[in-house]
Amino acid sequence: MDGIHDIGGMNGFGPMVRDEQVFHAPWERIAFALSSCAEIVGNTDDFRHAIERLDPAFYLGADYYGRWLGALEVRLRERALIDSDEVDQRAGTSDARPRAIASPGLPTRSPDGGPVRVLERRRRFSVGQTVRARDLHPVGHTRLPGYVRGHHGTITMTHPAFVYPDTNAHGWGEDPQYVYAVQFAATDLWGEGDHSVSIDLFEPYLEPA
Amino acid sequence: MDGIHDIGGMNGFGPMVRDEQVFHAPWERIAFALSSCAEIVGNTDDFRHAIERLDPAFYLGADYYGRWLGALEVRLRERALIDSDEVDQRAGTSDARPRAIASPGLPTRSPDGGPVRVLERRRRFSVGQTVRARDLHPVGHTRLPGYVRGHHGTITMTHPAFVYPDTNAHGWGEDPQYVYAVQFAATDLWGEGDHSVSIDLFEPYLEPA
Amino acid sequence: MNDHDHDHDHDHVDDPRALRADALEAILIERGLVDPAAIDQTLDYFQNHLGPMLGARVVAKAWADPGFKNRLLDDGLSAIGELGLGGPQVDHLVVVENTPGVHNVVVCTLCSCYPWGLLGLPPAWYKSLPYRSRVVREPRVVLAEMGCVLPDEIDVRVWDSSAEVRYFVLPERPGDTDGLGEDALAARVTRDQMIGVAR
Amino acid sequence: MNDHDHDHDHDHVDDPRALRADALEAILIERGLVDPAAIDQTLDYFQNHLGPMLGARVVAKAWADPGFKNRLLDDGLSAIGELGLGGPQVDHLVVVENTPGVHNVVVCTLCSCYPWGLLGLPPAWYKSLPYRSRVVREPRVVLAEMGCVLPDEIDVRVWDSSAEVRYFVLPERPGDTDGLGEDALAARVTRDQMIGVAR
Repeated sequence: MDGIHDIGGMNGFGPMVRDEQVFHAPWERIAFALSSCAEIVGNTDDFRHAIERLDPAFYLGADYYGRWLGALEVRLRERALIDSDEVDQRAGTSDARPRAIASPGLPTRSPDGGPVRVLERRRRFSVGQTVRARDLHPVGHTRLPGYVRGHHGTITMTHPAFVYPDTNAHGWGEDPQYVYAVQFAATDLWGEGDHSVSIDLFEPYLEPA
Repeated sequence: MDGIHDIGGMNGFGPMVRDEQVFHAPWERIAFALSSCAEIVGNTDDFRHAIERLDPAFYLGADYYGRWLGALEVRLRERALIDSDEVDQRAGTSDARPRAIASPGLPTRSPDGGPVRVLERRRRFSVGQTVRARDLHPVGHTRLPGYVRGHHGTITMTHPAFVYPDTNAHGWGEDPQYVYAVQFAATDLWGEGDHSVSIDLFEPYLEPA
Repeated sequence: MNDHDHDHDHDHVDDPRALRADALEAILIERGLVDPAAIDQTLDYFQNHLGPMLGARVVAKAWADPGFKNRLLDDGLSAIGELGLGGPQVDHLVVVENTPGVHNVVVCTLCSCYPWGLLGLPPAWYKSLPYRSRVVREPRVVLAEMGCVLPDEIDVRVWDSSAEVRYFVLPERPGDTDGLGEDALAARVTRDQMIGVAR
Repeated sequence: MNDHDHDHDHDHVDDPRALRADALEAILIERGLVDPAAIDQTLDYFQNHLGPMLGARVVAKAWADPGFKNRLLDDGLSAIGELGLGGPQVDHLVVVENTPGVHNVVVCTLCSCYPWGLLGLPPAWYKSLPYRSRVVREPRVVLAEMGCVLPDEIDVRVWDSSAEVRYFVLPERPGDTDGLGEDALAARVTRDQMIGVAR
């Protein structure tokens, strides 16, 4: 989705604030621990997508673990593990109640093990090749940020194959895909800057230049 | 700027809510009237840019006239017509205090009359021509939304020349430019949809296809 | 807290935006940066003298008078000038015509541009984040949520008013209006039709 | 309100997020969807057993042992496995080396990906909206705001960890560390260097 989380390159967020803390209050620890430990059918990709689907004003207004807490509540509701108003009632408040748009599909099982997979097929691209990040606008989860779409870059590393977030987040299978580090010139992305930006892109995000 | 206001095509904002009211409370009327009547050096373009520069969480969290009110306070502060904390002190609260990133430049005079200008020079493009919206990322105000950048469209109307917001917002002159209605196919913009989107683009936003 | 509470709504006592608006108003008046009379005049003008009834007159005349309709589609600003109309936020006007095969709908994705001089100030939904973000991407879905289901065979044209041109939709004349005068025709025109969220 | 307040901070009594977190914890425990012991173990593990000291060991060994450094740059995960390291959020590791002419800096623009197994959980600024949005666009400005002014002649390479590969910066060995052992070297390594916001 073209969501509020896709902020790479956006202007307007102001200066860096050197907040060194991981947690600022006990509820942040609980949000982290429950998100890590709750035994629900799902995976990292659907967790990230639940954060992305939060109402944009909630997303920006919440602290980091406020988003985790909101995503956890949304995921529990969507799995009918809690009633819609159960947290409100138990907490005695509907303040900070998370809202989210629906996902196009939820996972039907929680996978075992990590995300790396071994594929028999060959990679489509190789180091040194110029590629174009496709201008895709999937309605579901994706790890192709807006700021590289349509731009040309150079493959600088080949990585193993990984479970494909665009399907795995939605219960549409693992569909593992090769991943590549693709280097873009800042001047091509933003019209200025002398640096490069390297980003890991799944093979379906790329096309030959 | 690539700001929070540039939401055309974004996912995540949820269903339409049929709120038919113009104003919901007296303070909204005051925000509207003061924004319209305050005699300060500036113009519509710098007013819009002040809204765009508001902190993104403030922008999304505020109601519509909350943004106007925030932009008015920011503009008064930036012109040193009020002290930084003056509204807080007078209001007895720092809640809803607007923050904004700096503008690259403020207008130095308020223009008379409307935005239409007559140019001697010929238009660069004509009806029926295929053009490409340039992939520009100016740091200041612009009326070139992200969702058309880099895409091809067709000129369907020529409009008069208008004061150029990209310079006028910043005191860099009126630099009037011809404006064109450019039609894009939804399927090209989003990868789906059978409709068209027409948008008015200033000549410097366009290049021949 | 202020003198401009002409309507029946009221501020929540502790709404910080109300407190800030009152503070700004007091400061600006004290410094001579705003004329209190201008505030009242502005609100009176926008609330009591502008509104969709003006646009409805334009539509009714276009339905009744083919010559006017042609002039309206050719040069919107000159044509509405014949009716003494124009006004704020209408520096250049393009009127787009609905036909049996074409439906037009207007938005401003970047802010809230709207033909004030013909329709008054926009309703909250026109300025809302869902409308602005979604209608360029999925207009059929948005219109359906607003009660306007468009048949697949109708072409949908979305107009994003990103510059100072203002767009205004000329709806189709209903079939059951033969012989009606302009006032009666105007009574049949809705604001939603002139924005394009109704057919 | 909860049993996991291991640290000295505290919830504001009426913070609705604290109330919701407590409610969710109670509900999940009642339904058997979370093991209270797992909560404590998880927090203990992440707060007390992970952290930048692990990454610092890797850097120190790379500085001290050219063979290890080569293996680390060639296959990060295997190399840190020699030190018994790996752990959460390190399924595949790429170590990028700073040189006199190259500076690397890591971000996750889409969320907050970070090599937990080497650096622990990230500080708030790493997950902040300014860092995520700006460091891919104007890294020199962001780093300068963080106290790290890079000379123009140094190439800046930003790594956006958008997939499950984790990036880790191998800083340059300081010039005044001849003869130091690995523990002493590790004491010179900062978390900020391994993210790339310090030189």
